[in-house]
Amino acid sequence: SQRSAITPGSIRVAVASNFAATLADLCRAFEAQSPYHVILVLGSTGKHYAQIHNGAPLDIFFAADARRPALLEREGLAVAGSRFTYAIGKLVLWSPQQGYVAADGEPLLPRACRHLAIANPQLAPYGRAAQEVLRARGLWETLRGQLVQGENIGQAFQFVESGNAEAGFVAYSQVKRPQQPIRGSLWLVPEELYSPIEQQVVLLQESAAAHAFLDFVRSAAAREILHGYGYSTP
Amino acid sequence: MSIEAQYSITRGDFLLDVDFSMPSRGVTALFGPSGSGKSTLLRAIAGLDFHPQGFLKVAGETWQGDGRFAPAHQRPFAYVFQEASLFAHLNVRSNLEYGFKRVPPQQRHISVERAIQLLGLENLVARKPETLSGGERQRVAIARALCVSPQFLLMDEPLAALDEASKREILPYLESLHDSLGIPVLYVSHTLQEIARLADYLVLLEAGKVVAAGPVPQMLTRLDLPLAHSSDAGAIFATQVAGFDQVFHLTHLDFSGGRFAVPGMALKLGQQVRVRIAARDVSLTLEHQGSTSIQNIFPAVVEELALENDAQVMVRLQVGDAPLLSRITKKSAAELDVQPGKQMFAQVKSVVLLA
Amino acid sequence: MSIEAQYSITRGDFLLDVDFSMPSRGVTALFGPSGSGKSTLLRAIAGLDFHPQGFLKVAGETWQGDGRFAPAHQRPFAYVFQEASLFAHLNVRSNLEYGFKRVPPQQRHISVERAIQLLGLENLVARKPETLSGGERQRVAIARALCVSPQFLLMDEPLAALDEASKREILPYLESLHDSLGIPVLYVSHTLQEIARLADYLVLLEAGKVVAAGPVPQMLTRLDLPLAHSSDAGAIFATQVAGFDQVFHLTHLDFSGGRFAVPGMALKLGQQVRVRIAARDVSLTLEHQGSTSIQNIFPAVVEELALENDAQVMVRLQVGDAPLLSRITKKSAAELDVQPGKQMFAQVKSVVLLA
Amino acid sequence: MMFHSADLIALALTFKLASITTFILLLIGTPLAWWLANTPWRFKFLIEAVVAMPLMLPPTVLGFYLLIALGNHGPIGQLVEWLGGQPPAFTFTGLVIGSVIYSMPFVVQPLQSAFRTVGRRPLEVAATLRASPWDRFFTVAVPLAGPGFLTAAVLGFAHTIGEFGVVLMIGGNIPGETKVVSIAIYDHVEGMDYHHAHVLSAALMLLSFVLLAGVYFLNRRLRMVQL
Amino acid sequence: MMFHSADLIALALTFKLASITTFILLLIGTPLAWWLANTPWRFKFLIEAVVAMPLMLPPTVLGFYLLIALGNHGPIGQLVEWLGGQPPAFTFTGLVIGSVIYSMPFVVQPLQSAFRTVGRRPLEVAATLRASPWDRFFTVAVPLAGPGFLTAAVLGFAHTIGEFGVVLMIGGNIPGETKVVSIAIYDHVEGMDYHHAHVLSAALMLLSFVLLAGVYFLNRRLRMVQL
Ligand SMILES: Nc1ncnc2c1ncn2[C@@H]1O[C@H](COP(=O)(O)OP(=O)(O)OP(=O)(O)O)[C@@H](O)[C@H]1O
Ligand SMILES: Nc1ncnc2c1ncn2[C@@H]1O[C@H](COP(=O)(O)OP(=O)(O)OP(=O)(O)O)[C@@H](O)[C@H]1O
Ligand SMILES: [Mg+2]
Ligand SMILES: [Mg+2]
Repeated sequence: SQRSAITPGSIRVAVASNFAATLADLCRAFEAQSPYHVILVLGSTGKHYAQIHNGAPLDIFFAADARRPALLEREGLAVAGSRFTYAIGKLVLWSPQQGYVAADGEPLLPRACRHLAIANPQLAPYGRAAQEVLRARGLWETLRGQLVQGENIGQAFQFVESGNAEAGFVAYSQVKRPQQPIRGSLWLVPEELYSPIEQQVVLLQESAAAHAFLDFVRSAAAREILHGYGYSTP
Repeated sequence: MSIEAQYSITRGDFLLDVDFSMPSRGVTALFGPSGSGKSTLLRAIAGLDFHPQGFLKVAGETWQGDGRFAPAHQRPFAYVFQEASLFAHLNVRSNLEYGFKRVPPQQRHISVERAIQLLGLENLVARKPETLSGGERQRVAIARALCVSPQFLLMDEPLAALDEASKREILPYLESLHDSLGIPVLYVSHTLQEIARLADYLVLLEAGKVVAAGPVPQMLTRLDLPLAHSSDAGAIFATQVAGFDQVFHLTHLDFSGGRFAVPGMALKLGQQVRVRIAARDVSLTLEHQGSTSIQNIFPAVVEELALENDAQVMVRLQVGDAPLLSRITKKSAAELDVQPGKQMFAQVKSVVLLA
Repeated sequence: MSIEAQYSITRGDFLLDVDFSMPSRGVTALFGPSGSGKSTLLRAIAGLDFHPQGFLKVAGETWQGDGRFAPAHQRPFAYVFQEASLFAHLNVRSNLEYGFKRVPPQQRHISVERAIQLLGLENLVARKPETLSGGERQRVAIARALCVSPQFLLMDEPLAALDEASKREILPYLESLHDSLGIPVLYVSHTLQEIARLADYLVLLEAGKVVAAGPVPQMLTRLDLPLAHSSDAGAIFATQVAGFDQVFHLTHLDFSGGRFAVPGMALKLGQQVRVRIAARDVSLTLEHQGSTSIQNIFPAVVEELALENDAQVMVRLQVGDAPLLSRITKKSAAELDVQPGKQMFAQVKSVVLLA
Repeated sequence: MMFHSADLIALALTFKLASITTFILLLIGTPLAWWLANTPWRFKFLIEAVVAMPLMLPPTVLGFYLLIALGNHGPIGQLVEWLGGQPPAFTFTGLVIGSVIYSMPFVVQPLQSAFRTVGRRPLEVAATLRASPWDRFFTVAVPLAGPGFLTAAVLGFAHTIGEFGVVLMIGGNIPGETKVVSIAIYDHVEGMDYHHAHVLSAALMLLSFVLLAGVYFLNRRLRMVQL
Repeated sequence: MMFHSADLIALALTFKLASITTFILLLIGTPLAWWLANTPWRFKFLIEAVVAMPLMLPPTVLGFYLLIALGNHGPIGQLVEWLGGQPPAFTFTGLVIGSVIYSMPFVVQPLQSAFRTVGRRPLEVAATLRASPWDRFFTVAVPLAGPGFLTAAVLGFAHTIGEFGVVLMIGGNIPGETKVVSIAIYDHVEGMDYHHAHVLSAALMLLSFVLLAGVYFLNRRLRMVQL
C-alpha cells in the first residue's frame, strides 16, 4: 500500500546498523549479477521492529537477533516460513592497544582497566553474550563498576576505539575486514562460552526481487563475503 | 454642544468620574494639575482603554455606549501622545506615511509633504527616531497625527518638549486646524498661555472631577476658579480689525469697550480676532493719563475684587461688555480706593493677539 | 570660572563644537533652540558618550583630557534625563534608593525621605513607574537624581512635563540646591522665565556653537542677542530687603536706582534677592505720574534702542547702575521721542521675585 | 569521491525539511506567541507549559509516540487513511509534522518574550493611526520584535537540521524521502565508515556556519542601514 | 510495581543534571550574550554563528565527536590526563560538559535578544546613579531582561532533560551516574518493554508539566505583584 515511492525492481531492506557495511558489500555483489536494486535502511533492530509494526514500507528485515524476526512472523507481519539465520556473530575482547589483550584471553583482564565496554545486554545480542562470558568467568559482579554500556554494539566499539574504554567486548565483524590485518590486540572468545549470536532475516513483502536477494544471501558467494567480515554461517 | 463624554474609571486609589459635553467645533482644553486624570480621560476617549462605565458621542455618532464600543482604529480621531512614541523601526518619512496610507484618498485633507513643511521636518525625513532631539521627535509625532486627516484631534501636552520658537511656529498651524479644516481638538495642557491662545472651550479637571467647564473667556475671568489666580491669569476679548496705522505699523482692533492698538499689520480689515490681556499687564488709574508709552487705555467699571494673597488683589472690571482682569497690590487698591461700581481707567501695557 | 568644557562632536550632518567655561557655583543655564545640541553636550559632560575630541575640568579635577576619561559612574554628577527614564522593574521608592545606596554614607547630603517630601511623592512610593502620570514620573526622576547627593547636577529640561503648580513647588528646592548645598547645576531649558529665575550664568547655544556666555543679568539685556527679543525678554536686578509695609504686606527692595515694592513679606531684612522685570511690563512716561495702581516708578536714562519688528522697539534703559528693558510700540517711541540719553520714567507694572 | 551521492541527497533533503518546517513554525508560532504574550487569561500558564513539553521528552521517545499516532494503526494515520490519504509515517510529510511539533518551543518562546518587550505603546500609536489589529500586528509588532524573529527562525531551523531522534523514528530512514543528513552521518558512524562521517559532518558544519554567519551578517547590515 | 527502582534513580539523576547544567549555562551564557548584544565589533557575527553551531549537528554526532575529543587521543582527554585528572567520559562531569555545549545556544540566543531590547537608556541612567558596569549589569540589565532569562532557563533546562544523543554517546549508561531518564525510556522501547516505557514517559511528562506550569505560574504571579 505504501510502496508508491519506490521504483519497480527495487527493494527496501532494513538492516541492523552493525551489519550494514557487510550487507552493502553483499548488495554490490548481488546487483552486479541481477537486474534488481537494493535500498538499505539502517537502524536498530528495536526501532525497525516498532516501525514495521506501524506500517513501515520495507521488504526484508535483517535483524541483529533471532527474537524480533520470530516475533514478527508470529504476529503475522512477516511472510510465514521465510525466516532463516543468515549469519552467526562472533564475540571478541578487543583493544586498539597492541598486546593489551592476551590472545588466549588468560588472564581475562591483564591490567587494571578503568572501563570495559560492552553492549547493553538487554538490547543487543553481543551484550548478552558478553554478559554470559563474564558470568561464566565469575567476573560479572566484580567488574560491575567498570562496565560501560553502549546502546548497541556499534557504540560499545566506539567507546573502545576512541580510547575512552581500554577494552571491550565487540563483534568480530567490527575489527575484521576482508584482506586486512587486524588492529590492536584481541581475544576471540570460544563459542562455547556464550549462546550463539544468531542473526536472522525475514521477508516482509513478497516480490521477485526480494526472493532473488534472499536466495543470493544463502549462496556460496554471499557466504564467502560474510566470512571475510568475521561471521560464520550455519 | 455635541461631544458628550461620560466616564467612571478606577485606577488603584484614583477615581476619574466625569460627565461633560463640549462643542464639536474649535479647541477644547483639558486643564488640570499633574495627576488629575487628563491622560486617562484622553485615552478613554480615543478608545485605547475600554472602561465599561463609559459613554461617548461625537457629532451625533455614538462611539461608546448602548452596548457599542468602537475600537481606536475605527474612530476617526488622531492622538498625539505625551511622549513622542515614534515607531523605532521606521524613519521619519515612513512614520508620517504610516497613518496617511491607511486613510482612503478621498478623505485626505493634508499631504505628507505639507505636514513635513508645516513642522519643518525637511532635513529629518530620512532619519531614524533615535537620532532626533527631544523637540524634533515631538514635532514628528504631531505631523504624524495630522497625516491621518483626523476628524477630531486628541493632543496630550504636545508642546511641552518644544522651545518657544518651535512652539510659535507650530501653534498657528494647530489653530488653523479648526479654523480652516473645522477639526475639533481636545487639547491637554497645563500652560494657561497655550490654552488662552488655542482654546475656545475649557474643561477644568481636578483630582478626577470636572470642576467647571465653559467658554474660555468666561472661565478665565471667573474669580471663583483657580484659573483667574494663576500668575498667568488674564482675559480674552473678541475684537474686529477696524483700521491700520501705516506709519507705526499698528493695527486697530475695536471691541465694545473701545479700540486696541496692537503691533503689526498682518490682519485684514473687518477680520474677527481674539486678544488676550494678562492681569499683570493691566494697571488702574483714576484719570486718563497722557505722555505714557502705554497706548491702550480704557474707561472701566470695577465689578468684583478677590484677595490673591496678603499683598495682592485681583480686580475684575467691565470694559464695554467684556470682563477684564487686573492684578494690583492691596496698597494700590487702598490708595486708589478700588471698590465695586467705581469708574476707573485701565491701562493695558501689552496685548497678545490670538488666532 | 572653574568648570571648563571643550568638545568637538560630529553626529551625522550635525557638528557640535564648543569651548566654554562656567562658574563652579550657582546654576548655569544651557539655552538654545530645539536641535541645537544641548542634550548632546550634556551627555558628553556626564561621561555617557565618549568623544575623543573633548576636555572637561570641574573644580580643578580633570574628568576628560590628558589621556584620561572618567566613566559616568565615577563622576560625582547626577543627571535628570529629558524623558523620565525610570527603572521599570523597581517601584518609586526603590528607584530613589538605587542611587542613594551607592553613595558612601558620609557623602550623603539628603535622605530619601527628604527627597520624597520635597517632591511630594508620599503617595507614590509603592507604585510602579508605568502607573504614574507624566508629571509624576518626572518628579520621581528629579528626586532620584537628588538622592545621589551630587556635587554637580545636570538637568535636561526637567520641568517641561510639569504643570505650573508643580513647577512652583519644585523650583524653590532646585534653587536651594546651590544656595544651601553649593551644588552647581547645569540646566538645559528653553523657557526664559525658568532660566531667569534659576540661573546665574547662561551659555547660549545655537546650531552646535556657543554664541555667547556670561552672567544672566548681562546676557538677558544684551540687545545683540536673541534673548532680549523673545516675548519673555526682561531684566534682572540685584536688590536688598530694606523694609516692610506691614499694612499692605509689601516688601521694599532697594537697588542702586531706587526702591521696589513687591507683594509678600517672606524675606528677611537685609537679605539679598534678585527680581526680574519683564520688558512687556515696563512702560515709559515723560513725567512721574500719580494716581495709578503702578507702585514702582523710577527715573531712567535711555541707553539704546533696537527695532523688534515693524511696530515695536526694545529700549534698554539705565536705572541706577542696572540695565532695564522696555518693549514699546514705535508709535509710543515716536510720540515720546525716545532717544539715547533721554531722561524718562519707567513704570514697572509687575516685579517677579527670584530666589 | 568525497561524498556518497546519497549523502548529497540527504543534505538537500535536510535543508528542504528545515526550510519548510521553519516556515510552518513561524506561521503557527507567531500567532500563538502573540496570544500568549497578550492574553490576560489566568490559565495561560498551562498552555505555556504544554508548548514547552516536547522539549523535555527525549526525541526518540517523542518519535516513538508520534510513530504510533501517525502510523497505520494510530488515530491520525487512520484518520488520514479514512480521508483517502496515505498515513504520514515514513513520508516527508510525517517528518515535517514531527519536526514542527518538536521544534515548536524554540520558536514560540523567543517570539513570546520579544512581543512582551515590544510593549503596548507602539501598538496603541498604530491603532490611533487607523491600523486594524492585524495590520498593526504585521506592520508594528512584527518588525519591532525583529531580533526575536531572527532568534526564533535560527533556533527553529537549526534545531530541525540537527534533529535526529524524531526523524529516525517516524521517518524510517528512507533515502531521498526521509533520510536526512543527521541520520546519514549517524549511519556512517554506526557502520564504522568514519571517513564519510567526518566528511559529511564537516560539510554540514561548513554549510551551517556559512548560513548562520550570513544571517547574522545580513541582520547586522540591515540594522545599520536602518540607522 | 509501576516503576523500576532504576527508573526512579534515572529520573532523579536527570533533574540533577538539568539543574546543574542550567546553572552553568546561565553562568557562562549571560556574559557571552551580554557581550554579543553590546559589542560593536564587526566580526561578532562569526562568534554568533559559532555559538549556534551545536544546534545544527545531530546530537549523536556531536556526542560522537565529543567522545573522540574526550578519549585518550583527543585534545580534552590528553589535557585532562596531562593535568593528572580522570578522563571525563562515562562520568557525570562528562555529561555536564556535553549538555552545556549542546544547550548553549538555547540560553545565549534568548538572552542576547532580551539584552538588545532592554536598550542603553536604563544602563545610562544607572551609570549616572553611581552604578559600576558590573553593578548596573546585575541590578538593571538582568532584571529588565527578566522574560528573556525565564525563556533561557526553561529552554536550557528542558533541552537538557530531553537530551539524548550526546548523553547516549558519552555517558556509557552507568546507573546512578550517567543513566538518565531519556536513556532509560529508550532502553524500554528498544527492549520492547512498552509498558515501562509508557509509564516512565508519562511520569516524565507529568513532572515536566508540573514544573513548567509552576514556573510560568510563579512568573505571572511575580509580575502581578510588582505591578
Ligand atoms: N495603576 C494605578 N494605580 C494607582 N493610581 C494610578 C494607576 N494608574 C494611574 N494612576 C493615577 O491616576 C492619576 C491620573 O493619571 P493621568 O496620567 O491621567 O494624569 P495626568 O492628568 O495626565 O497627569 P500629567 O499632567 O502629569 O500627565 C495619577 O495620579 C496616577 O498616579
Ligand atoms: N545620528 C545622527 N545623525 C544626524 N543628526 C543627529 C544624529 N544624532 C543627533 N543628531 C542631531 O543633533 C542635533 C542635536 O541634538 P540634541 O539632542 O543635542 O538637541 P537638543 O538641543 O537637546 O534639542 P531638544 O531641545 O529638542 O531636546 C539635532 O539636530 C539632532 O537631529
Ligand atoms: Mg498625562
Ligand atoms: Mg534635548
